[in-house]
Parts: sequence; structure tokens; C-alpha cells
Amino acid sequence: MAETSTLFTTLLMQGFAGMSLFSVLLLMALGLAIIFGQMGVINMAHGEFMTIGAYTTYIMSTFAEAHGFINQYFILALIAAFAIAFAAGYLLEYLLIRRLYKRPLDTLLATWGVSLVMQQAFREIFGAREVSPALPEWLTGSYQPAPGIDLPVSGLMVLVLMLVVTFGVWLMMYRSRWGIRVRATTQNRVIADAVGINTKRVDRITFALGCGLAGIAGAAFTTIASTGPTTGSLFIVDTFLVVVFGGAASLFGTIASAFTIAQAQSGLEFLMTGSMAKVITLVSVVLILMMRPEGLFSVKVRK
Amino acid sequence: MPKKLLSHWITAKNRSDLINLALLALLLLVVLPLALDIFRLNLVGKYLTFAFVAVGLVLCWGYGGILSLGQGIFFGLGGYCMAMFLKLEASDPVSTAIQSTPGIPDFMDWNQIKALPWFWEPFHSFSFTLIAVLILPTLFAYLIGVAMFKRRVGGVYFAIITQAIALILTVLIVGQQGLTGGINGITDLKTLLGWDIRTNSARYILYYINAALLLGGIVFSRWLLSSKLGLLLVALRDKEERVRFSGYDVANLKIFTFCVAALFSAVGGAMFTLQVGFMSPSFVGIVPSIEMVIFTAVGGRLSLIGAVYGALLVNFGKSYFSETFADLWLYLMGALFIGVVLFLPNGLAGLFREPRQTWLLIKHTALMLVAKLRPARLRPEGK
Amino acid sequence: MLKKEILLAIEDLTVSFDGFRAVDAVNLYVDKGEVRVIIGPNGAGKTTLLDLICGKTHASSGTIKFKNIELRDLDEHHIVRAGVGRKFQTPSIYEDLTVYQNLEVSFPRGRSAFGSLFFKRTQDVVDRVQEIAAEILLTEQLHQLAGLLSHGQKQWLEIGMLLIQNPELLMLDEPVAGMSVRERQQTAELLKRISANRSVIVIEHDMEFVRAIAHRVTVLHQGRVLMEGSMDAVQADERVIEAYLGH
Amino acid sequence: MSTESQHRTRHTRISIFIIASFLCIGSLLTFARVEAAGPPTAQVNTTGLAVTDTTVTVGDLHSATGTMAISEIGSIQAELLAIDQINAAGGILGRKIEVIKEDGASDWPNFAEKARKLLVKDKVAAVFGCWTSASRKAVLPVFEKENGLLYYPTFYEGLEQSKNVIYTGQEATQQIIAGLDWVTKTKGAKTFFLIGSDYIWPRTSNKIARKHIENVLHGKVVGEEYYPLGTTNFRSLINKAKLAKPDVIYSIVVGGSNVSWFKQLKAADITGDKWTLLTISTTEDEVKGIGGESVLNFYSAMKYFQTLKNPNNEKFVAAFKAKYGADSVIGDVTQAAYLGPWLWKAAVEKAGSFDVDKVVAASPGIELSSAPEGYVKVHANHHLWSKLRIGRWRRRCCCEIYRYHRRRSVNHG
Repeated sequence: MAETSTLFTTLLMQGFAGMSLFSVLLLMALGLAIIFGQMGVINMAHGEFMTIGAYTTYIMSTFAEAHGFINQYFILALIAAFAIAFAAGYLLEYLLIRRLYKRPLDTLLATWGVSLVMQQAFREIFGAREVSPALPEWLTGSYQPAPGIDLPVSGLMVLVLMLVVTFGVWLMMYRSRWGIRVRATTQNRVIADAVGINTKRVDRITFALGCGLAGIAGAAFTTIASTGPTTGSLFIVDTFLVVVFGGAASLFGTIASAFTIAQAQSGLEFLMTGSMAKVITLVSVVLILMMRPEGLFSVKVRK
Repeated sequence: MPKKLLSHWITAKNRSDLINLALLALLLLVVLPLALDIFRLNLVGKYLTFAFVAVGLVLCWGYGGILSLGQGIFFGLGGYCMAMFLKLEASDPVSTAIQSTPGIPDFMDWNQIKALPWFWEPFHSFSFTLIAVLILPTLFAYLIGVAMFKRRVGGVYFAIITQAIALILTVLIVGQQGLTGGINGITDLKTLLGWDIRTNSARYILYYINAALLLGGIVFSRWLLSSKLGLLLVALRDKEERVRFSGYDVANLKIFTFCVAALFSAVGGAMFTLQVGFMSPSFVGIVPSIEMVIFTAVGGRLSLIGAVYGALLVNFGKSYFSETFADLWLYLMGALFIGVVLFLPNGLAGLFREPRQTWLLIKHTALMLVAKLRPARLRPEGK
Repeated sequence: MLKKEILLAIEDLTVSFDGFRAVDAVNLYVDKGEVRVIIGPNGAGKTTLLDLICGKTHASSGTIKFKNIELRDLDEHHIVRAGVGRKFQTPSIYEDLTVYQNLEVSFPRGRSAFGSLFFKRTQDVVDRVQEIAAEILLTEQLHQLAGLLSHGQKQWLEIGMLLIQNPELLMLDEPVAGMSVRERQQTAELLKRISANRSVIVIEHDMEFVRAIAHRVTVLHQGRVLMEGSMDAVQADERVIEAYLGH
Repeated sequence: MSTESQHRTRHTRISIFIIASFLCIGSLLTFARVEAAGPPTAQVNTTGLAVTDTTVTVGDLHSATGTMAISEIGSIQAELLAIDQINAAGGILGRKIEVIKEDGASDWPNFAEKARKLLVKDKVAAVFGCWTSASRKAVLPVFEKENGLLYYPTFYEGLEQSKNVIYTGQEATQQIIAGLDWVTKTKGAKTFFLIGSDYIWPRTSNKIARKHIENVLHGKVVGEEYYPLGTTNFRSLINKAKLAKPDVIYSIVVGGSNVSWFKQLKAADITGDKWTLLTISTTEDEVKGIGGESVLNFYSAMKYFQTLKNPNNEKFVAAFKAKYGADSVIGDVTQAAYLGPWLWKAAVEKAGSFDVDKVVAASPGIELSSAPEGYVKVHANHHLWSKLRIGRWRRRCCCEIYRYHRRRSVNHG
């Protein structure tokens, strides 16, 4: 009896560990899915936009600590993280990306350069040391619904945040006029232009929105882990794999693939060493992609 | 048909190519060895091993349109094969007598491994090692190529997947340190068939072997590009469907080119190990792989010789600036990537090949700046 | 013409995209030496039919027999090697290569990776390229970059690139689109010359041109064969007129 | 307390000022071709090192950029501080130390390249540098080939002894065994869960730990796990540890991962008042990033803490903060790095020469009673005799000294 309940709680906790990873991966991947899936732009600096969000949260927390509103700051930090990453993305699109829409492989190289510059800038502004924002009391510690089960509050918060953001993205992409414009632009730029959609503006906002989502991902991530100048670059390959694995243009695919990869990685980590878990997860993803290059979920269309 | 081939070679374009090749040979074989002391020359030798990768990338990325972000995989495999042989030679039972298991590499002993793993065994043989350096990475590239190109995966997806493979290989090497030396890599390599590779004379000889191999590689690539395969690559980049519906198995052409690029990288990796004296996972991963693409982009993705200069210049810059302005260097490097991609899609070679265009570029930029500044100044007077 | 030998036999060919049948149970027989024109309103499935024959699209059911070889199981390049050449709707040539190089690259030898590496420009290659260039009226432009040719010349070059492979079945998707009247006439003459020893399938909208070249005409409508016959018969047919005028 | 330290700072500043003025005058005198105070160059330098009548050049080789910069910058600072202090006190054999700083940029091959440059081109008399095992392994063949001298500051896996290296940090056995003894004795620990970053030092250390736990302490290892450097997700690992319910979590997590590791422990309700966690890798440097909240009442086993109470250390901490700012922290490795130049000075003076062979020969037996960690002595195996201390983490980022054992380094050969 005691045995089964230990097994059960462990399984539950393991599932939760996977859910936390899933939340972060999905938050990262949503932004990338919009940028890469909808616009075909490969933004290697996506991770750095996540770092922007994380550092914004850090700054806000220091500020909040000094002015005594530590318990309320996190909502503000989320908004600020989104806004700053959005603005930075808007700027990047204006300065660089829009010149490269016809050369997707070149955006990859140029944005890699951008990520180097951003990393060095972080290093000079915030120092090389990993930082971690002071958390309000209600975000630390854990929630215990039953003995033996500790669900970290920050993890729960990230989970809720992920649900809210995903729902928001779904509303925006599939239930708003703006979403129709974005999808129209990506499917046929010329026609979209012809029916009076300002495609340039749509591009810019879409890109900035993707970056803003990365900013939120960063704010969420830094509450459960930490932030350094190169934090974002640790996630970039995984995030790209999530998007590609899910079938680039499909929101549902991105969610499913983030879930699969996160649970696989987290579950394997429980069974073997961390590095082997990573190797096996990645190898499986790559092999499946080789067999099914269009990703898990994609629509067959008449060419 | 030698006469015909020759006449085919010496068209106007080829003549300038030949002159450029001769200049490069002069630089690598005469000027640099005379101008630099052995320490600097050894560094140049190291940079030139990256040039192998860059030349391969000109073939597969510049001409074939296949952007691989995983050339570090092949560089690393070639380098590791060579390193395994040298490590075994350095780990003879006499010099490792103090280990708990003499005769195996020191890092295995530290990891409590009691016997040489099976896949290390054949690396006792130098001829096997040479073959492995050439075959193993090429075979791996072949497998990746078959899996990807036969299913028409290309472009961005190929780039991302090669990048993921580079990541996997790094994690694997670092994670299996008892078998691979882990993050430290395979270090303390001393002799090649009893010949001390750390002496100055050895460094000179290795430098020349390296330079000669590189020049040979360029000549081979030049020949490849002037063959029908070269034409096909250009055709492929432009209209892949047309090539396919002219009866070609496009996948095979791509696989072949990718394999050639991998082979070049592997030779570069092996020469790296010989000249630097060790190999580590930091040459396998994502960052070095992308850096090597940048060398190619800087030199000019369509220029075999430009790729060599690209590798030399970026590395010189890295070495020079990181000594004097360490922090500035990363900004410069980033700016270099962005600038080259934006303004010099054909890299430095583009500058030399189309001086007129360069002039136009400068003129346009200047005009644009003036145009941007002028209204700002005039605005108060206007509306 | 004594006994007509069938070169291409398509039976019950169907392809569907998510339930939409772009080509629906089509039967089509092309004889040796025949020039067949396929007409039909937009979206009738003409291009898709060619895609199915040359392997670009995979059929859901049915058979495509070419010289009694089932093409459905073959890869594109094997279909080409079996003797089927396909010209695309928009001229598809290699703009960065010269006309000469365009033709040489299409020469049917050295088609494997190693084969192309060791391909030698022997006299027969040069002669054949010259011959084809003369045929498609591009002798003068032989060493010009293909990207610099006029639209009509590009169309001819693409036909030349197919001719050099000497296919038994040539499929041309709108070969005179965007051509001047004079170019159309020249193209019609070219087609007549080249159809002497091979079969040709042409998709075309220009009825005058169709009349000039067609042996038989097949009308496709909504993925199905509406009728088949001579140009006169087709133009007189009620159903065809309705299909074109209606929707 | 604070006024006192301010006072001391001011004192230091004044003395630095005075010393600096002396230096100025000194160099002016030198300029005026006044004979150097030390013995003639030909006598102290027979191997063509970069030694002049008035100066001696050394190298400083760490990562000032890249992922390791976070850890290595403290070492650079400490080494430069020591060199400044030595110069202020008159230099070595009448010669001022000049430093050539090279950036390894967290890239091991780059370390080898820079090491070769320092030895072959710059002919430096000694190099202070390296941090990770990988960088040391990369430069080791260079130092042995070119007969250079390296002072290496980091606690490391041991299993190494080079003629050309003096190890000023502790090797694994020094750090591990006493700590395990202590935790077994005071906490009655029987079961251990070993956790480390995935590279040679944590792996070797855990192997030593496992051997000692199983053979000497007759305890049990209930888990041994490794995670790649830079990992930020430890949840599965934490679940495994919870399932195993060890008496002690033995942690050798390195670098930036520390922040996520301790934060997630706290989030999973593994805190110092319920669990015993002993680490040999988390110093003041890392805790600055983690925040004291998450490491509260965990234990560290190392040879130095910033809060050590002895006059040497108080002087050292004051000088360090005066030079690098009041909020700078000093971890174990930083202190060990500080010892390097001083040990070299002592050895050179004993040898009466800068020649590497002579300095190496003179090194064993060198004693330093002015070390911030207290008395140290160079052993014949090129490691130091030093103490191990157990510290308990308090909220305000500093460590209370709990207990120490005296221990000499073990020769691994």
C-alpha cells in the first residue's frame, strides 16, 4: 500500500516536472512558431528575446524590493517583459529582418550575429554572473495537496501563465481580424496586399509579437531557474525542434510537440543520466523528423 | 582529351582564378612561412584547418544551396579519429605505468575504466586511422544525406536538423567521458609514429602538409565545379524541379556534394589535431559550426579562394582583437555577420570581383545617408 | 499510318487532395507519333494530369502505362529516363548558365553524381548541342546567359533542353503563353518538326495554335474527360461550349 | 563594525597612496639609470626569460569573457591584487612584476594557444591562471614542453602532479574525506545521494566520496547523478532524491547551474532545516547569484570562507574590497589565486633566481604564514598543506565557520 502510494506520488511529481518544462518550452515555441511558422523567418536571436524578458523581471524585482511592492510586482514584470521584448523585436524587424524576407537562410546568419551582440550587451550591462529575481513570498515554496506531493508554486504559476498565453495566441490567430490578416499575408502576400492589407505592418507586428511572447517566456522561466547572458542560447535549438517537430504552421502541433518532447525528456531524466536523456530525446526527434519531414501535424495541400 | 580540358579551363574567368590560386599558394607556401615565426605560423596552420571546412561549405552551401549548420560534426569526427590514434600511441604501457590500468588513455583510467573499449582497438593501426578519418565522417554525412535529401528535406529544415545533430554529438561526447575524454577532450598528444609533433621542425612540416592539402583541395573543388556536376549544382540552386525532370536524381547530387564537404571538414579536423595537439568537443558543437559558415560568408560563399581568406581574416581578427579589446570583439564579430549578410552577400570575393558594384554600394550608402539627414535638417524650414 | 501503336495508356487515374478529386477516373490513350492537345477551363486538372504522368504528384488510384511500364511506381528521374519529358508552365531554365551550358547540362549522359563529375565534353556532345540550338533557333545566342533571353526564347530553350534527351513522349504545358504571333508560328513549326518521331502532349488555351498542331484534342472538365476528338468536333460540341461558358 | 571597516579602508587607501608615490619615485630613479637593487639579471635569469634589471614579466591567463568569466574574474582580481601588493612592497629580487593579461575566453584550445604565446613569445617567468580542469589539461602539455611554470588556483579532481604546476587549491581528497567524516559524525548520516555536473572533477570527486562512504564510513550511496554543465532543469533529479530519501545530499553542481539547482530545491521544499546538503562546489561567488534564501543552513566544505576570522584575512578582504568595490565577494578559489604570486615570490627569493627549474626545486617546503586562509606550506607533490572547513550558509550571503580538520594533501602521482 505504502509502496503504491510512493510510486503514485512520484509519478505525479514526475508528470509535474514534465509540465514545467513543457510550459517553458511552449512559451518559447509559441513566439517562434509565429515568427518561423507564419513568416518563415529564422530568428536565431529568439533566445535572447527570452533573456530580455528574464532580465526585465530581474530589474523589476530589484526595483520592487527597494520600493516595497515585492508582492505585486510580478504582474507588472510580465507586462514590462512583453513590452520591452516587443519593442526590441519591432526595432529588429525594422532595421534588419525586413531586408531579408527573401533570403530565409541569410536571416539565420544575420540573427545569429544579432544574438552575439545581444549576449555581449547583456554581459556588459548585467555582468556575467547568473542572476535570479527576488520572488514574492507567495511564489516561493510549494503547495502540498497530499503528503509526499510538493508542487512548486512557481511551477504552477508558469503552468497557468502558459495556459493563458496559449489561449490568447489562439484567440488572436484564429478568432480576430488581425489573425486573419496575418494568415492571409503569409499565404499570399501579393493578394493580401491587393485587398488592402498593409502587409509590411502585419510583418512587423507579427515579428514583434513573437519576440514579445519570448519575453513572457523569459519572465516565467526566470522564476523557476536563473538568468545569465547566454541563457537564451541554451534553449534555441530545442525550441526550433519543437516548432519543426510540431509542423511549422500548426498551433496544435506546436503544443503537442512541446508536450511530447518535454515529457519525454523529463521522464527519461528520471530513468537515466541527464545527458543521455537529452541525447535520446533529441535523437528520437531527429529520426522522426527524417521519416516525417513535414512534422507531426501538417496539412497536405495541392501544390 | 587533355587539350580540350585545358582549353576549357583557360577561359577568361578561369585565368583570373588561376592567378588568384597562384597568389594564394605563394602566400601560404612562401610569404607566411618567411614572414612569421613558428608560433604564429602554427596559428595560421590552425586557421587553415578551418579553411578546409569553409571550402567544403562553398561547394555545398554556395553552389549546392545546402546550408549545413553541422560541419563541426565532421571536423570533430576527423579530428577525434586522429586524436584517438595519437592518444593510444601516447598511452603505451611504459609511460602509463603509474595508472591502475596501464596502457589505456589516462582519462579512461580516471574514470575507472579497466580495459580499452572495443571501438578504440582499431585505432592502434595508423592505416586504419587514416581510412577512418576519410571514411567515417563521409559515411555519416552520407547517412544524413540519404535520410534528408531522399525525402526532399532541404533549406531551413536541413539547417536546423544538422544543428540538432551537432548538439547531440556534443552532448554525447561530453556525457560519455570515460570513452571520449568528455569536455576536456583528448589531450596531451605527443608523437605520430614515433615522430614528435611538438617540435618546431614538425610544426613546419605539418604546416606545409596542411597547406599543400588545402591547395590540393581547392584545385579539386575547382575541377569539380568546372565539371558537369558543377554546372548541375548551379542549375540545382536555380531550378531544382527542372534538374529533376531532366532525369537526374537530385538527392544523389546533393548527397554527393554534402559528402565531399564533410570529407574536407574531416581532413581539416585531422590536421587540426596534428597541429594543435589535441581535440575537444568545443569544435563539434553549434557555435563552431556556425562560425565556420561565417568564415565562408565573409570570404564569399561562391569563392573557393575567398573562403580561405575568410577563415584566415576572421581568425586573425579574433586572435588580435581578443588580445587587445576582448569585449569589443564579440560586438565586432556580430556586426561582421550582420554586415556581410546585409551588404556583401558575396563576401570579400564579391568586393574584388565586382569593384564597380562596390563603388556603387558605397555611393548609394552615402547618398542614402545624405538623403536621410537632409530632410531632418530641412524640416523646421519646411512645414 | 498503318497500325497505331499506343505509347501511353492512362486508365482510371484519380488523385484527391483531402477529398477533393482534382483528377477523377481519367482514361487517356496517346499513340506513337501523335500530337495530343488537352484543353479545358481553369482548374480542370490539366496540369495535375501532367504532374501525375511525370511523377511530381502521386496518384490515389489508377494506372499510367508508358511503353507498358507502370510509371506510378517510379521516381521522377526514372520516368524521365524512361523517355518522358516535361516542360513547365513558366519557362524553367537555368538563368545563371549560358544557353550552351543549359543544353549541355540536359544532355542525357553522366546523370549520376560520379558520372557527372567525370563527364567529358566529347565531339558528339558539342555536335548535338549545336544541332538542337539550330532547331530551337538559338544558335546566335549559344554563349549568352539564359537569363538574358526573351520570354519566347526561354520557352524554346526549355523545349530544346527536353529535345536533347530525345524523349519519346514530350509534355508541354502552355508552350506559347506570352509569345508574339510570329513566335507562335515558329513554335508551331517547331512542334511539327519534332513530333515527326515522337508523341507530344500539349496543354494550351490558344485555339488557333491548337488547331495548327493538334491531331486529336481531349477536353478535361472538373477532373474528368469531357470528350475527345478532332478540333472541329470539339469546337462543335455542346457540352464543351457549356463548360467553357458556364462555370 | 562598519565604521571600523571604513576606517581600515581609508587606512589602506592612504598606505596605497604612499606606496604608489614611492613607486613613482622609484621608477623615476630607475629612469635616471640608478642601479637596480636586486642581483644582476645575468645571474637570476639564465634561461632567457623576460627579466630585465628592473622588471620581471609574468602572465595571467583566465577567461575574462565567455561562460567561465563569472568564476574566473575573481581569480584575475585576486592575482592582480597580490601582484600590486608585491610590487608595492618592492617587487621580487628588486624587480617590479609586469603582467601580460591573456583571455582564454572559456575556450580550452584557446587557453593552449595563449599559453604557448605567453611562454614562447613573451617568455614570461610564471603564469597565474586556468580555472576549469579542461583548460588546465589543455595547457599542461604546453607548460611541460616549454618548461613554464603555472600556478593553478582551483579545487580540482587531483590525480595529477606536474613538475611545471603548483596547485594552490585543494585536490579532491583534501576536500572530500574530512567533510564526509564530519557529516557522518555530527549528523549521524548513513545514506548519501551524490550529484554533480557532468565532467571530470565532480565525477572523480564522487568516486572518491563513494569509496570513502562505502569502505570507511560503512554508509550507503543511494544515488549518483550527473547533469550537463549549464542545465537549468533539476526537477526530475529532485524527485529522484526525494524518492531515495538520503540523509545527505552531496552536491558538486558547478557554475551557473547552481542558481537553478538551489532555487528548485527550495521550490520543492528541500530546505536546510529539513534536509542536510553538503556541497564542495558552491562558494560565495555562486551564492551571490543564488541568493542566501535558497541555501540557508546548507553546508559547504572548503578551505576558505570570506568570513574567516584572522588578521591575515581581515587585511586581505579589506584590500580586496578597497580595490574592487564593497559588494565584491571572495570565494575559495579567489583566495587560492591570491596565494599564487606570493608563493612564487617566496620560491624565487629562496632560489635566488627566476629560472623555472630553480624555482620549482625551491618550491617544496615554502611556507606562507600570511595567507588569508592561515598557514600554508607547499608539499613535495606541488600541492598545499591546508585545512578543510565546514561552513553553514546564513541568509546574508556569508558563511559561518562550523568546524575544521587539519589535512595535508595526498600524493596521487
